[in-house]
Amino acid sequence: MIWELELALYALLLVAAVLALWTRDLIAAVVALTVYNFMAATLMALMGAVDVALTEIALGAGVTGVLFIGGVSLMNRRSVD
Amino acid sequence: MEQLPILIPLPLLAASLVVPLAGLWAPRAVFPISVAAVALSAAMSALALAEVVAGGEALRYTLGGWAPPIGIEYVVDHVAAFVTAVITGVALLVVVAARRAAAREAAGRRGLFYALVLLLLAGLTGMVVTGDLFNVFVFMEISSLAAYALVFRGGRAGMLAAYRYLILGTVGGSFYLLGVAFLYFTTGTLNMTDMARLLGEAEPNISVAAGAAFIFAGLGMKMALVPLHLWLPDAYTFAPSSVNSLIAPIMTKVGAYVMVRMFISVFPEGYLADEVPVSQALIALGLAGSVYGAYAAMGQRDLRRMLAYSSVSQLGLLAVGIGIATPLGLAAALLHVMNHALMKGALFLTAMSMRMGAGVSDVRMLAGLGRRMPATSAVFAVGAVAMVGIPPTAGFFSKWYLSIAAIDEGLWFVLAVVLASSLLSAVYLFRVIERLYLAPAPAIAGGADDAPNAAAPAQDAPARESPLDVTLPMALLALATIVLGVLNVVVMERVLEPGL
Amino acid sequence: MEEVAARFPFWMIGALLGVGVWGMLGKRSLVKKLIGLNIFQSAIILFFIIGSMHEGATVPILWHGQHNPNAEDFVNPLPHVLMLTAIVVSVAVTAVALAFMVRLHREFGDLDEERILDELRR
Amino acid sequence: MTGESVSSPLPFVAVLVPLAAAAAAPVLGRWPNAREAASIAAALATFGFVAALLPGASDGKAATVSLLELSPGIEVALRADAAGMLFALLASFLWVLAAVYSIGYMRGLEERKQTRFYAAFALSVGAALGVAFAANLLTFVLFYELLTLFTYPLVVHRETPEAVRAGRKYLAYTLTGGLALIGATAWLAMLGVDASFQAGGFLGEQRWWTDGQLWALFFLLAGGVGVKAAVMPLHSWLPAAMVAPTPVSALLHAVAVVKAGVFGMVRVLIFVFGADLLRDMGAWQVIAAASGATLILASFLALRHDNLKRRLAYSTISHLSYIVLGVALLGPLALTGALLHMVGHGVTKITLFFCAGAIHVRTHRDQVSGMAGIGRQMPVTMGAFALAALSMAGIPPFILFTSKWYLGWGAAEVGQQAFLIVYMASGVLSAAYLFPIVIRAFAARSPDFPPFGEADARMVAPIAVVALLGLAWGIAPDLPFGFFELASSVAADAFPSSAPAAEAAP
Amino acid sequence: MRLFALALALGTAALFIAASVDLPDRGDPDAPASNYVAPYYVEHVEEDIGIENVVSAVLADYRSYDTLGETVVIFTAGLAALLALARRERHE
Repeated sequence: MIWELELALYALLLVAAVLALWTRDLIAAVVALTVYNFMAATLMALMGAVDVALTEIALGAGVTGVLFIGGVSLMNRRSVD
Repeated sequence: MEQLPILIPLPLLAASLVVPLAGLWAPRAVFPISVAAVALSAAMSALALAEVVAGGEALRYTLGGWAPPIGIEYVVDHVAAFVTAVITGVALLVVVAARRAAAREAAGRRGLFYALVLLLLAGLTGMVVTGDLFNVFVFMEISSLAAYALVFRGGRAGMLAAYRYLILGTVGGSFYLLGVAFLYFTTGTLNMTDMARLLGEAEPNISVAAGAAFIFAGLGMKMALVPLHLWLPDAYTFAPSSVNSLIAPIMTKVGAYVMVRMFISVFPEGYLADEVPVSQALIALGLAGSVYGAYAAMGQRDLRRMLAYSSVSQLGLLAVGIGIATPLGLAAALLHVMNHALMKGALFLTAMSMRMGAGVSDVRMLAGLGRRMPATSAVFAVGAVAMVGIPPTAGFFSKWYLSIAAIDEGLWFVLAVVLASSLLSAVYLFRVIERLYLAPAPAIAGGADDAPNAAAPAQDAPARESPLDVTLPMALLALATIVLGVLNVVVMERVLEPGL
Repeated sequence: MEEVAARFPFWMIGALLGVGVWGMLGKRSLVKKLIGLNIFQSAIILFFIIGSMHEGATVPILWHGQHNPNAEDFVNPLPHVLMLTAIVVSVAVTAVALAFMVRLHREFGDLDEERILDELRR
Repeated sequence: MTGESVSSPLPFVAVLVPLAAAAAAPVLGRWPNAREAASIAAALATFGFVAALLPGASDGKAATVSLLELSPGIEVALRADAAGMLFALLASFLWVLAAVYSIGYMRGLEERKQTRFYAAFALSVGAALGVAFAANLLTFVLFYELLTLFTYPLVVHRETPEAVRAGRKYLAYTLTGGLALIGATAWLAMLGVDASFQAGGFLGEQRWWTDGQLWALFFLLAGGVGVKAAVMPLHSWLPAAMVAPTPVSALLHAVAVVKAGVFGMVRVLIFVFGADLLRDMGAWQVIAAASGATLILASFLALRHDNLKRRLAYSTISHLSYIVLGVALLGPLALTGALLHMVGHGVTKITLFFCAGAIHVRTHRDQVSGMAGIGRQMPVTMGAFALAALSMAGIPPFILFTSKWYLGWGAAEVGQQAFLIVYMASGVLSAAYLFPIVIRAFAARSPDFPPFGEADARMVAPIAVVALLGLAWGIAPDLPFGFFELASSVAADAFPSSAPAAEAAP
Repeated sequence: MRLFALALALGTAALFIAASVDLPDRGDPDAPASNYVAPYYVEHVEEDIGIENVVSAVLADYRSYDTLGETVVIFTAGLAALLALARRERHE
């Protein structure tokens, strides 16, 4: 695999992580977190870890995202920082 | 009894499946089942200890028959058997003693509550008996998750404390995992025995050093080593009484045990002092912690918070013992694991008993309880004396061996700090004893707001001695601090020395 | 360039760990702390996976009927197994933390750590 | 130590009896008569057991019992050697009298929590006997710490704010001292030194010590026992602890606790370091200077205090330093004198405290200035006080004259005439702070006293006994227990090269 | 606090990057982890277990304790969440 592509994916990962912490809209933050986990899963798949990638998408991105959305919808959407 | 290693956590796990169901249909059965499971686990630990001491060999068991490093191995050697026996034994007494408090604090959720208690213990015993680095992580998370949830039951303040505990605890676990990753990538194995062999052969390199650093940072978080102790005071103060008398004596000790394990069966001898300054850091932070904890405890008015800071202080001493890392230093640390579990178990149970019987936990309100709650107060007095380290209580001997180990290594300042921290603990503990026995207690020179009349209210508050099922286990713990103090040579020579 | 090609994943993981720590300790919002924790854990998981791969190897699934497989053709399966467990653990922790958070919100009407502390002091 | 050992459980039994009595006190707490009878019986039994050890100790066949291994290689062992016997006999004998006296005192004042008092009292005596019989440093430290712990409830017995403050001070001083001892003991244990007490010291045998190490050990050990021996500047807990009931002050702060400190000084200086080593180091000068200064200073401070118990407390501090100085002079005569002074001061000072307690019970007066004319109403009590005061001043033929004779001679023997003068000056000061009390008690008339008469017979009888003993032992120090013989045999063991002390008999 | 957190975050990142210099390169076929235990799984899975997915085989058999632990973690988390969300008003 071309390592430059991988590097680009890592950069996206980093951007998503920073975004998730930076935005004050919690729903947006959760979306960013889901993107982050999804990117991570993609990277894992690229590195040959198919099972882990599937689990990461299902649990890390899927379940976590749903839990977060569910949780946040019960609370304030705005965050202090 | 080849399966003994797995039989220690197994009754707890099995019972934790049954208990929530029992909670739904037969709430009365919850407590007996839980106690039976803990007792069974304690019996298995005792059996394993007896077997190891008699046979002199570690018990090894591999599930599915896959020999390590392919599969996961459970190992019960002298040290592991000793630690499981201590934690299950103390847990048994505490669970029995905390029945009434738990019934109140777990109101309506008894099944869930006890299931989590059992899972907590299962996780802790699992961490002790496993011989696989990753498996330690899994069990650590089990016990931690259970602990977070139990602390969360402790009212409004307990909720935030539990949340912070969760964050910091998970960071600790993650750091541990990160450290394991480094070790795994340099050696290729996860089995402790195998790892020790490979690390011994390999050239020291930065990755292994970093692995050690991350692992010890994670474990330091779990065992509340200053400055990673921030979660502990709040968690111990606001947790339900029944819970903190369970987690305070044993939870942090297992973190300490895993550290000891790193020293004795993962890293080659001397590695953690020469290649990575882990030993030095442990000694420095432990000393800082033992003084800071004692100092902070002096300023506390809430009895449980005072005991929590006292834990920080005692854990600091434990870390010093581990950091010295000679067989004697490690033995001192392990002996302190036992002694501190007994003493803190007794002390937190008295705090629970005082809260239940007299409704107070403010040190200033305890005046005169010595007369109205004689058994509880007596246990507190014994526990406090042991904590200060007056011979022949158990607390004296861990400090004794620690001092000898420190002098042996030429660490004179360690001796000085150990002695000084005992004096500081005498200051705050005897202050409580004065309150208990010497009513009406005088105003303490602690600031202008500490007016003399603040001591008065408990006088006419109704206070009854706790029933026998609370006081008896408490008294047994107090008695054990004395008996095991006198018999410490047996523990040292039969159990700890052959194991180190 | 060689150097970059060989080492960049570690730098990135380091950066992600830093971001995670910042989220956990530098943010007042309890939700953000949890997000930071998630970032931190995922970074560790990714780190394990990076260590499992090697050049010219493929997914550790034997194609049908293959006998005497050559280990060099497959990436290391052990970290994958560990990480499956680690993912589950991290999701479990997240779930518990969210449950705590819902309860805290119900109790205090807020998820700002400072404000909860103020409320508690009162 | 010269002389062989005989294995015998007796020393352990002697320590155990008071502990058992302490356990019995709460059980019998509801029946005060039974409780107090048990206390007296235990005291008598303890004294009997201790006395039974006497023949062996004077023959040089010390009864020895080793109890259990407390730390690998270090045993808890008890050994009734001559020096230990001196202290044990004194403590157990005076316990009998104090037990009788306490009944009168505690009932006379209707004190609270008497059961706790008797239990803690018995425990303290047990610990003191343990200190006396300790065969090695670890055992010594063990009982020394227990003594601190068991006497704490007695110090704070009144539970007044003042008592609590005194208790804190007491703990702060003595626990710190104990920690210093523990530190030193741990150090020796780590080096594998067999820390069994030996006349002439065991440290001198080990050649590897550097000067710095020896001095560090010296300060830890001597400082640790110096706290209980109330050598200035470590003394201030003692006057504070006088808030305790008088029997406590009498037995514990005139006999058991402070004597444990002084006795510890004997053990440390003679049985751990040994005279030769201390002379080489020059360390004896430190102790001698500190105790010499204490001796004079405390006497002056005693003059200043109007409160009788406080005045006696400073007198105690001064006399303890007599003993410490005698030990530090490192001569056989001085050591004999010091040990005799330990016994003599115990008997004399307990007389004074008993009298102070009796006065307190009858009149509730504690100030010296309020005691004018009291001798007419309490002739036996004040008569005993007068005898004790004469003894304190070193007037022949009282026991403290004998001991001071030896101390003074001992100072001269080692060529330290300066200390001879110190001893003599302090004798004059003792007279100065005690005689006025006696004179005013008998000579002055006080119009405002209602008639009250003597105290309870259970108080007067012990007072008379101890006062007369002070006289009897002064005339014949060897009767009936052979204190003199014991003291001189300790000195002979410690300084084998010197001439036997008996030549110097007055 | 924020400065402290920032310092800690940068410290973690720096420590990690500094520490990783001795790790095998990305994709290094000679890395110890790939050559010690791992080949056994690939080479023996056929005869030992008889399924094709090595990851599943390791998960379900060689390291089944971890899987057991994993299940217990989920179970614990479930109980923990239930206990946390339980209303405390109810009494038995």
